[in-house]
Amino acid sequence: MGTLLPGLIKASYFLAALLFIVGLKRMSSPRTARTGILWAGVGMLVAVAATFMLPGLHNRALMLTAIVLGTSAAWWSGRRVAMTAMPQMVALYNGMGGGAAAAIGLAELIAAAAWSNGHPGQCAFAAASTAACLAPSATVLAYVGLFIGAVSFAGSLIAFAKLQGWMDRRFVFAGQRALNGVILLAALALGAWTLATGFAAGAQVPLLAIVVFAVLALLLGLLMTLPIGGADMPVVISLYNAFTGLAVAFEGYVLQNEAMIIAGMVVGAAGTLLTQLMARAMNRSLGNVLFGSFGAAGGAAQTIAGAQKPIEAADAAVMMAYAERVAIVPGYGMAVAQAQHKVWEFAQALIARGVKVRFAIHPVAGRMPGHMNVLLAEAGVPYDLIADMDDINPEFPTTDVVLVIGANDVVNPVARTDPSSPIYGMPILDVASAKNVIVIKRGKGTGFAGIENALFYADNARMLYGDGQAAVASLVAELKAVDG
Amino acid sequence: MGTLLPGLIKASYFLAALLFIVGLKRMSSPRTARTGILWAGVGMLVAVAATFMLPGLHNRALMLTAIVLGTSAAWWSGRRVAMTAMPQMVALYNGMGGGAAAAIGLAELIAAAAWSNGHPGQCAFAAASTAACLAPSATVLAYVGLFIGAVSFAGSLIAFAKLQGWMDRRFVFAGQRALNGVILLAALALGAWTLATGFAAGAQVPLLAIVVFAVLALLLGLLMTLPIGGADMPVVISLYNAFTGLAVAFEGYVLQNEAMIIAGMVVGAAGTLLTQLMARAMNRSLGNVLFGSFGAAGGAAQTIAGAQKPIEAADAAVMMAYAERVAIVPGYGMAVAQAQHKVWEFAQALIARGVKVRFAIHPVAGRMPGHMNVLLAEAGVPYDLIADMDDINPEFPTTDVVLVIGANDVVNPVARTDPSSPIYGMPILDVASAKNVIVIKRGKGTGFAGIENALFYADNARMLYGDGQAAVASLVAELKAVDG
Amino acid sequence: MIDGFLALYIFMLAAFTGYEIIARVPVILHTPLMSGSNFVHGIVVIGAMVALGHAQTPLEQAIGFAGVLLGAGNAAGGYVVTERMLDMFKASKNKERG
Amino acid sequence: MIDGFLALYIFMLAAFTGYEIIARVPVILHTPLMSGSNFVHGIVVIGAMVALGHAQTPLEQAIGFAGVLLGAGNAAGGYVVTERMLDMFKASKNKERG
Ligand SMILES: NC(=O)c1ccc[n+]([C@@H]2O[C@H](COP(=O)([O-])OP(=O)(O)OC[C@H]3O[C@@H](n4cnc5c(N)ncnc54)[C@H](OP(=O)(O)O)[C@@H]3O)[C@@H](O)[C@H]2O)c1
Ligand SMILES: NC(=O)c1ccc[n+]([C@@H]2O[C@H](COP(=O)([O-])OP(=O)(O)OC[C@H]3O[C@@H](n4cnc5c(N)ncnc54)[C@H](OP(=O)(O)O)[C@@H]3O)[C@@H](O)[C@H]2O)c1
Repeated sequence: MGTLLPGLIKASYFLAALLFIVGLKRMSSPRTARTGILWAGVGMLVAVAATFMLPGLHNRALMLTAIVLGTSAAWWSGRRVAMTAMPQMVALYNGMGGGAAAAIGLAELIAAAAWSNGHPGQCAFAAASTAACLAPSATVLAYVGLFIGAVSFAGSLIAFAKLQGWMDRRFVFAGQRALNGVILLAALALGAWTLATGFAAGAQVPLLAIVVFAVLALLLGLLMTLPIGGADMPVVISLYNAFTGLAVAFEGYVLQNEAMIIAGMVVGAAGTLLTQLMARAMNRSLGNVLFGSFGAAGGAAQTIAGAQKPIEAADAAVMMAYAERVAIVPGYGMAVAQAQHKVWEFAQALIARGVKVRFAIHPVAGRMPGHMNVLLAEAGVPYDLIADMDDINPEFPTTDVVLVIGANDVVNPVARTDPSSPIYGMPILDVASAKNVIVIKRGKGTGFAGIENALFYADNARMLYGDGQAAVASLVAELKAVDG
Repeated sequence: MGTLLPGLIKASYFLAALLFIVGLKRMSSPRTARTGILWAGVGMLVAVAATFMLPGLHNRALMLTAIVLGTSAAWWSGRRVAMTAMPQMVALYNGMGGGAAAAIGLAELIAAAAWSNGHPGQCAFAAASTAACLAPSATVLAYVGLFIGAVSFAGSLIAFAKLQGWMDRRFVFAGQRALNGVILLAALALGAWTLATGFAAGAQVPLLAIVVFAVLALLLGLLMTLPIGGADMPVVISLYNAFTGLAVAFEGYVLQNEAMIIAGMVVGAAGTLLTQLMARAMNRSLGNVLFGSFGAAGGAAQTIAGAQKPIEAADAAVMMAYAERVAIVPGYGMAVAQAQHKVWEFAQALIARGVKVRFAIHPVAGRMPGHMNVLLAEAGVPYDLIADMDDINPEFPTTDVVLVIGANDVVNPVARTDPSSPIYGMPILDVASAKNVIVIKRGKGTGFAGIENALFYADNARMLYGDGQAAVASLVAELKAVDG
Repeated sequence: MIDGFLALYIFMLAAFTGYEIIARVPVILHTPLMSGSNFVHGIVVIGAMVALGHAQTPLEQAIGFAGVLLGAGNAAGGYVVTERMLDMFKASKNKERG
Repeated sequence: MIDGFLALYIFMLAAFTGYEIIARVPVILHTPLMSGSNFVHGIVVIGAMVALGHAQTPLEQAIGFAGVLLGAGNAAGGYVVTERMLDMFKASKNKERG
């Protein structure tokens, strides 16, 4: 039993790491995605159960309490939140993970420093668990993990608050970036100083220094995230997701726990790639998201010749009722209006009439990658009616009517024509090449990039003004009227 | 310097492993493939140089001699061999790798057993390098690696001989599989016995037993491969490639060398997948390739109503000269006839006349995956004129003429219609749906699967009999005549 | 003991694995996948359990407790949210079609 | 020392890495890639060098010598053949087109 239990625990951790990877792999295909999260979930249960079995742990009652509290609160909030609030929930849970990683780093460093202070000359830093000396690499990574985790914690909470609508403004003030730089440097200096002190034989490491280090990291996460606009948050959340992964991997190294190292590193790499993909799809650099003042430059007043030509719901409904092919392009406005159910109802009515309907999804429509897909899936749209940009762009010329619902930037031809535009170079859905375009939006509001859209002034475009949900509801009603 | 050198060597191995992975990754895209092999090559040089620096190695002169001899012989043969002989060269070099892995296992086990025999009661098996006891897991893996490596060595050499044409017949005799089973069991028993003896305190391991074990593995590799037909060899080579990878990984574990473990394992996994992909593309199971008697069952005489309708080269040339779209489907016969240069010459002549020409490649056309691509690339066909099966199948109905050159099974409609056919279920190039089909082959020979092809009797198909190269050459000549 | 170079190898291989897996994800799954990977780093909860299990002073206990609480929240919340999103990706077989 | 479980982790991660990399290879590159992975396991030559470097008896020396010879052949031959094949995949920019 003396060697069986540790072996079993190690095997459980191995199994957990394997299940995480297989689970993520399965999540990368729509057919297997649903079982992917199940597999990963089993891995998590196995790992937690194994950890309970670890010999020599104290405070098991506290542990159980914390797990029950944390799990039930998160489970409850995750169950009842609306589908559209998913981005901020991901931010919240991600922040919690970052906080947990930071807590591990803090606890280990404090315990290690306290032990070393009490046993001068023996160790620079000792691991709390074994009282064995921590390797220098482990000490450094404990600091790095604490720092990254704390930034991710504070930053994610701000992101949550912004997306939840608790914090509408961007907090920008002069010298903000300089202040961030100062905080970063101060944290680095403090960290280096405690490390040097720790490694100097016999010197005492003030525990307060470690706490201050953590506070500086929290402050940096806060200040870094405050000036970023709410619409940029998904990229930032994805970045913090990668941060948390790295922090977990580093603290896993400190604890010599391979499952944490592997899971954290896999997420760190995956999250970094996902962040890049998101930023690239929006045709921006990550630096621009974090430090840029987006919209300020692009907002320069452009005026477009011509006028927007309105259309009545009845006419629009007739046009689509007798079309052969209709493509529906949803955008952020559909999410705001929560119009996805109505849209699918309308599409089904068209399909019942024999119209070929497809949904055309731009990769960065909405405010998260795949935002539209999730909403349409929620409404019950089968995913084989949903076409990617690359698949559907060649089909627009043979499409009779394109119905644009609350999309703006992703169909803006300026991205192709005007090199001075902030979205220049972003690939767009080329709806203007269709025979007719009907655009549903509330008025003359601009989209995320804050620029005018030449499409709305095009000869073959008609505007159907109104809130997304109401407008589509009237289309449904008018379509019924067409039949009888 | 006492700790610097080992650190540098470890760092070099890390770098090598990294470069191998990055290199393989780059090889997975046509744009970066050529630099991929370069990166991997740099990794190899770094690793070899680092190993020379390893402290405490003897026989450095022998080492250098072996490297120079091995490298120059392989380099010379690899440089001068014809492009079409690539499959057997891969088999040969792969076999050498398997042999090297087996040699490591043999050397380590013999040295370890000799040491343990000389120091009774101290160790089951000791590592030759350090005289430290080998972990039981390492001893077992040394045996497994030796076994797999030897099978791969012997099997690959047979594959080489067969593809080289030195061994045309399939050697089949009654009780062959039973004999293989007996050899496998004998090897297992012998291995288990030496292990048990080694681990029994004080018992002596006869070195001869280890040698016999290796000989049994060689014998098995030989006998396993002899009955397999030459055309199945690519799948078998790919399998042995994966075997060698695994053997290298296991011997790497014995030597505690992470670069070998990682490179070997990466290749082991990659090779296994590649083997599966190949077997699946041919619509066969791996078991069927290794143990099946392919062709025997499928050869049942089928007769197809109707007659093959010949065509003259002149008529065929005119037909294509005035076509709008022509698709060229090469197969194994083009490789046999070495007709790829002529085919490209002909295609260029058509293109010069304004005909839209594309090459349609079936994944298992020829005798290796990508066989046709390599040949066409050799002839200088730009790879964007080359279309995959999935891309081009929908285009056949709008294609005026399909020119089939030495392809048979991959265009056989029987794969869709006759469930009793050995190729039933294999996806095919649907050339019959084109307006006209011209087939170049020498006569009524069947293809790899040995079955009749209904396409050749179809109403819109015409046969241009003759050796592939000669037939295309006459097409080129007739095309010139068309112009005047 | 995971020494320096072994850790580097594991870091590197895990990073490649994560990168390669995500590189093949279709856009349609980006949001659930961000959430799924968010769940996976919920494994941090086991580290927090170890930290709490070794905590001696009240300060260390408080930090450890907070760590487990947050880590459990990460894991549980990440799971629920991901599962809910993925549940919506139904195949279209049992739906009427155009 | 790479102990049992650490080795398992490395085996597993390396296997995933290899699998995922190949899963994305287009058919057009299958043959060169088979050859390229054949080259990569030519790293066996360094193991053979170690084995030869520790060989004591003539038998061990002979086996080690054969191992290095074969391993070097694997590496050098695999490189040349792969490079020759890949050299043929020229982009079509500088070619005349239809
Ligand atoms: N997906 C991502 O990952 C992501 C992340 C961050 C940023 N972004 C950026 O977000 C933008 C997405 O483009 P998009 O075309 O989807 O959206 P958009 O450009 O933001 O445009 C949304 C449009 O919807 C209209 N709208 C708002 N509420 C509405 C309602 N209740 N009913 C009807 N219409 C309503 C607005 O016009 P009115 O005010 O006139 O109604 C607005 O023009 C891109 O610039 C992208 O780069 C994307
Ligand atoms: N690619 C791979 O990875 C792989 C590996 C192993 C097996 N296979 C199998 O190989 C087959 C490949 O199909 P395939 O259509 O490429 O070839 P195939 O079915 O083997 O047919 C080749 C045809 O070429 C003709 N031919 C032979 N020499 C010729 C010459 N000098 N000039 C003109 N024609 C000549 C033959 O007919 P005549 O004798 O009448 O001329 C024969 O019908 C599939 O069954 C596949 O499963 C593929």
